[in-house]
Amino acid sequence: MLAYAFRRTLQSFPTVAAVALVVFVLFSVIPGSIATSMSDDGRGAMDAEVVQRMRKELGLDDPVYVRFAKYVGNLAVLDLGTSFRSREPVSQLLAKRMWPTMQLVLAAMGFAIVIGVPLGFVAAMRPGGVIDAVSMVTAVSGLSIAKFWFGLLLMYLFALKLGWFPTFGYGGWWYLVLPAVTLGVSPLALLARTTRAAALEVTNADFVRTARSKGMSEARVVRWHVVRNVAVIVLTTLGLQFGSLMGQAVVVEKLFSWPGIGSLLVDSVFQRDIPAVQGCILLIVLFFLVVNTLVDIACAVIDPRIKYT
Amino acid sequence: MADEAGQSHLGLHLPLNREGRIAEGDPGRDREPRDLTLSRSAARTDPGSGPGQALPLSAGGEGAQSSNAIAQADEAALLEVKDLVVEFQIAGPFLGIGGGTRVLHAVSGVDLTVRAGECLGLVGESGCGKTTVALSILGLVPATRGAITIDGMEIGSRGSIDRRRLARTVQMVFQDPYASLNPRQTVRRTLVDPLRLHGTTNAGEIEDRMADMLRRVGLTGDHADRYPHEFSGGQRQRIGIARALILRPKLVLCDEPVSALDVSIRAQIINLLLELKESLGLSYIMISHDLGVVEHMSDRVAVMYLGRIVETGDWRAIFERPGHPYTRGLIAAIPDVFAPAGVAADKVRGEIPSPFDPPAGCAFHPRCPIAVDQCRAPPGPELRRLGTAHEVSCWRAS
Amino acid sequence: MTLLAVEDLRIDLTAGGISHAAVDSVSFEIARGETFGLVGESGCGKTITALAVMGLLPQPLAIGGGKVRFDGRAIESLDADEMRRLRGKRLAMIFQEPMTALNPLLPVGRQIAEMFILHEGASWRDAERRAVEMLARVRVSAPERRARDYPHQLSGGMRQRVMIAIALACSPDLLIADEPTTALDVTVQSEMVDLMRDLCVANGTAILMISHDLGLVGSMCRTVGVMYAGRLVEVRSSADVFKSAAHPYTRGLVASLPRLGSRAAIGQQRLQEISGVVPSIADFPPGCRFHPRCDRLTDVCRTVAPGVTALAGNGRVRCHHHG
Amino acid sequence: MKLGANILIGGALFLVAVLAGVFAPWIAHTDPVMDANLMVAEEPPSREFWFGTDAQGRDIYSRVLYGARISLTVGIFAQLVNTLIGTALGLSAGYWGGWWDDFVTGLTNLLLAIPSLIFALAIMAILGPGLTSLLIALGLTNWSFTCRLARASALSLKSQGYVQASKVLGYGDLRIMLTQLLPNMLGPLIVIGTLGMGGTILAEAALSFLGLGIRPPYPSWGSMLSEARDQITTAPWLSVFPGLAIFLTVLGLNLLGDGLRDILDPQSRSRRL
Repeated sequence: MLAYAFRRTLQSFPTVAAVALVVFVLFSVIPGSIATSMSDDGRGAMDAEVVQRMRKELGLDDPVYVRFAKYVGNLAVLDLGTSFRSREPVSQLLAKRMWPTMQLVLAAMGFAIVIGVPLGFVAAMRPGGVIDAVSMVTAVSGLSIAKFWFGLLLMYLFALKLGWFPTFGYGGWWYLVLPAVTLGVSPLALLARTTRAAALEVTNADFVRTARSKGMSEARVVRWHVVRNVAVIVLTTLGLQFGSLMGQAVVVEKLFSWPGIGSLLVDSVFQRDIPAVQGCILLIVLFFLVVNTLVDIACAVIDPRIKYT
Repeated sequence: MADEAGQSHLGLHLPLNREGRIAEGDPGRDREPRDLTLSRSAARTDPGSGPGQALPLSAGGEGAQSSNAIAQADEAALLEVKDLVVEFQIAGPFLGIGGGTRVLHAVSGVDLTVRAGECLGLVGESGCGKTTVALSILGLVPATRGAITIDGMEIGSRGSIDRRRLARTVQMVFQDPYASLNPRQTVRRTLVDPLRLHGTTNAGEIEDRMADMLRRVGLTGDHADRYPHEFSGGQRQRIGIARALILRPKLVLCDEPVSALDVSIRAQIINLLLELKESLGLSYIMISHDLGVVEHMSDRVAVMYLGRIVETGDWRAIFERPGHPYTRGLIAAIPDVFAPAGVAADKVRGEIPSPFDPPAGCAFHPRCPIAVDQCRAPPGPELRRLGTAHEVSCWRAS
Repeated sequence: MTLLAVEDLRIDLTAGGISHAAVDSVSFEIARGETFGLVGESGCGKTITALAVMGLLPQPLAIGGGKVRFDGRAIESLDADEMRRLRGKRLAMIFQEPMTALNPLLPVGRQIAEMFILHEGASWRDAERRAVEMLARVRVSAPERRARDYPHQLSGGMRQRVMIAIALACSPDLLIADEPTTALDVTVQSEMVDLMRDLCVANGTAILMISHDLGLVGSMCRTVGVMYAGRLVEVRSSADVFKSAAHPYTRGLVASLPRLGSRAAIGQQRLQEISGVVPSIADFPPGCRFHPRCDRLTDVCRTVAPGVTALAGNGRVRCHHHG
Repeated sequence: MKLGANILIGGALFLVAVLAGVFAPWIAHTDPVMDANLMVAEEPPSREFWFGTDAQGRDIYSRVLYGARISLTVGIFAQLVNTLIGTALGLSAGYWGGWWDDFVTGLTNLLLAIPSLIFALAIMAILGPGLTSLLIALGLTNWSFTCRLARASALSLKSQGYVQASKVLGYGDLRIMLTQLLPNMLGPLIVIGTLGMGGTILAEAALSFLGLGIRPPYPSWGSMLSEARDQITTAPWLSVFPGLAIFLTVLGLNLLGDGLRDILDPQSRSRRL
């Protein structure tokens, strides 16, 4: 098992390197990107002197390979450069904001799993029943709703009107409720649909028919044979869903002014704070890859076939 | 999710099952229990009693048939396969990082010849390489070593293949009628496109050749504008045969052409194939795991085991005086209501070894009822003469 | 002392409001320890007849009439729990696809051990031990190691042995085998057939063998029932089926296929064909369902479904012009 | 072909959105950008202003109609680009295999590693706001699912008899891909394309909400919601209608996608995507 875990982790390193390269190309190599976005971004052109200082500081005038070498060198020692706006090292900036984002994402995912998976499973046990119809309608609606609009409605109803939760800000668990529910609604919908489809497929599989022919009660058939197989199928799609979750987190954090990496990313983009933007993207991707690797390893624990292929 | 097990890195995706064995023509893997194989019965012991009296096929009866095949022996063979070796490098998991690359020995040194107007039966179980040999002849699978010449054209491991000329020389009929026709194409397009591709432009001629071919396979003109889902399994197989013959090839490879069909219509396709062989002067390689079908259709037979030919010869020699223990095992394995006691001794035991590491010496020794030490030690036996037009690769064959 | 009596069984397939008789007035009996074969092409209803006996008919199918008596008790009247207790203990089944018939996430030993826990209340440890014994009885080499293997690590033949071990774990009275060897190679198939027969004879277990291979069923079973389009058209001893088949369909099947040795005897004769196509359930023809393809067709065949006529050697046939 | 409820409802919703977008100039009451009349700012929905007015006194109803134009243009064209790229890469990778398959698979995994909204956000940051940069950002970052589906289909189809037969008949690779493989994988591709379109519309709304997509004063549902957020206490109705428009359009597309799946590609595993 360990060998597989080690190999799987090893395998995600090239992806990290590739992402770092893409980020470097996006923000430092494309000549136009920095200069143009700085000078004529419609918020009042910056005067030439400030542009010149930034170019100097960014070392835009050095040849590409020099800048890339410096970039990689810094990355190796986790030095993500200094933020234009706050003059702080980016890595420090990120460290402060990492935990709130992790809290939000994990809470949202927890909420989605705790409600979505059982909902999908029960719906599959009685296909065509009331629960099946209701859960599938809520699922497709959950997929179709714009997160920030849903958040806005929740904020209006539960915060402004009922006052149960704060409209925004960061503090105890009650601050976390609305943002987590907002972020969790689409993974919940996806999980419910995935679980339902997986459960339907497994209950019609040949080995479940064999289990029944052994004289097992339906409940035991489900417990001993169906649940684990459904878990494997759901788990494999869980990894991917974390990706879209990270993307949505940016919007939800901005809506609830949640002091996480997402809102930092958006603010940095507006302030043309390139090192901070690069740092945020790299961290988000790293977080996603770590989670994905853990999910794959969890899959390998449950499903013996993965270790052997 | 991990990469597909045994996914080979070559142009063609070979359906490998978990153990890396090529699930080619594997008797039942993709075949629903739709057919009723009658593999062997009373005739073996008391010949004349079969209830139905079949009509004589060729006027000359059995004798004449095989003699003219031998008379053409001196002509250059239509197909010549010399020491064909096909091996696949199967990358380990994670694109070879961490996992070792394993070598799959699909075909390990096969020699074959097919003369004009002859039907060569290729018999063997899953993993023996019979479909890989066929695919190599069609140029769909690159040969690792060895030479294949068809009608003077070289398709060895080197050099590019003149696809167009090859298409006019050798064609193939596939096993599963439900996967051998493009569901989105009418019968007309399936037959007409190849003609246009190969230069027939005159619309009248195209229409005539299509109608003629449909008639030959027992269908009519008004089937032309229908889609595959409107046909039964047997009819689809007929369309597959029509497509294989539309370019007037000399050699047709039939990969288990009847094993996926309902039994009661199997005889229709067997008779059709034999009639077309006569009327169009075709040569066949008939690949099957069903000895009854192979005996009925073949002039010569080659028995394959784990990538090698273990016995080859005239059909009468193979089925009446089988030399190799594996051939005897295949014959003994056919369930028979009146199985004579003697046959039980020939039964073959154990599992088919994996083609990733074939056993040393004679590859059959782990399952052979008469294996001795000599059989276990490399090198394995070579094909040697056992009688007129009868060769066997076994130290102990008599 | 018949173990299983199927009397005039009808199984309906209801699709889109209309229901068709996928299986119609099928009757046969299996005595204790007897081997009975059910042969037929795709869609003839042999598999769903077996599933009806096991009480495992999947949705659109349901028993529409007739009786299935196992050891004297009509199973349709049993409630789910009583039926469930029969399955695995008194009545076992093997399926065709060894690749998918086992749970991919559990070791095979565990899947055999389940039987002892379910039916004999054994402890896990005891059950695992007996599972290894069962593996040895189905002639699996190195049973201790194999018991810990997962299904994807075993070959098709090996997996079918595990299925046999599961089915015979609690030595049931009747083993139903639905195309058990179709997905296997010829040599592996013959070994599997011998294994099944030896174990069942040792336990006195009766076998209901279902297959499309007339030769296989003929060699393994004493009596053979031939089904066509949902009806049992002929029941004979296996020798009689080949020697003197009475029904045109059976006769056609026996004659239409090239049999080993026939070419030496009668030359490369043109095989006798059965014309037409196997009908699907929706369009079973009226009267005798084989009439569109029969060479002895008369008017009565088109309208009147033939009754059962007794034959010598307690055979039976459904045909107006049999013999 | 019995059309399921999904297709009917979904199709109807999507059709309404399309019609609203196409006929916006004729059925809108005012010009969405110019007619700002501070006198009637922040009016609740009334007979005159069906959806009420915003802080600058612009008619929300007209802006929602014009907003449909932008969202659908982005949704349809960006998804078209996604589908084309994904199909081309996936089909060729699945068919040819070898180093090209490894390269495309690597590229897809790389793209999946970067959440698409973040990648789009980064591109928008560089290209600056506007419709064309939106099309580029959302058109180039969402093709990985289509690519994986096309590759999987190509892999499974190419071992089918009719594909091998066309090789043996001398067909060229390109002709085989276009006439034998593509027609037989259209079903699942249309399904994933329809579902993807809903996702792209949501992404555009999100980017515009963040101020990186369509910038005010141009009416995009996302940017309208962004403005509505500031007046949530004083004029809550501002956020209801644009949000509802997004919801109903995307719901329509998702229902349409599910319905098409049941007809075009019933037993597919992509059901779980």
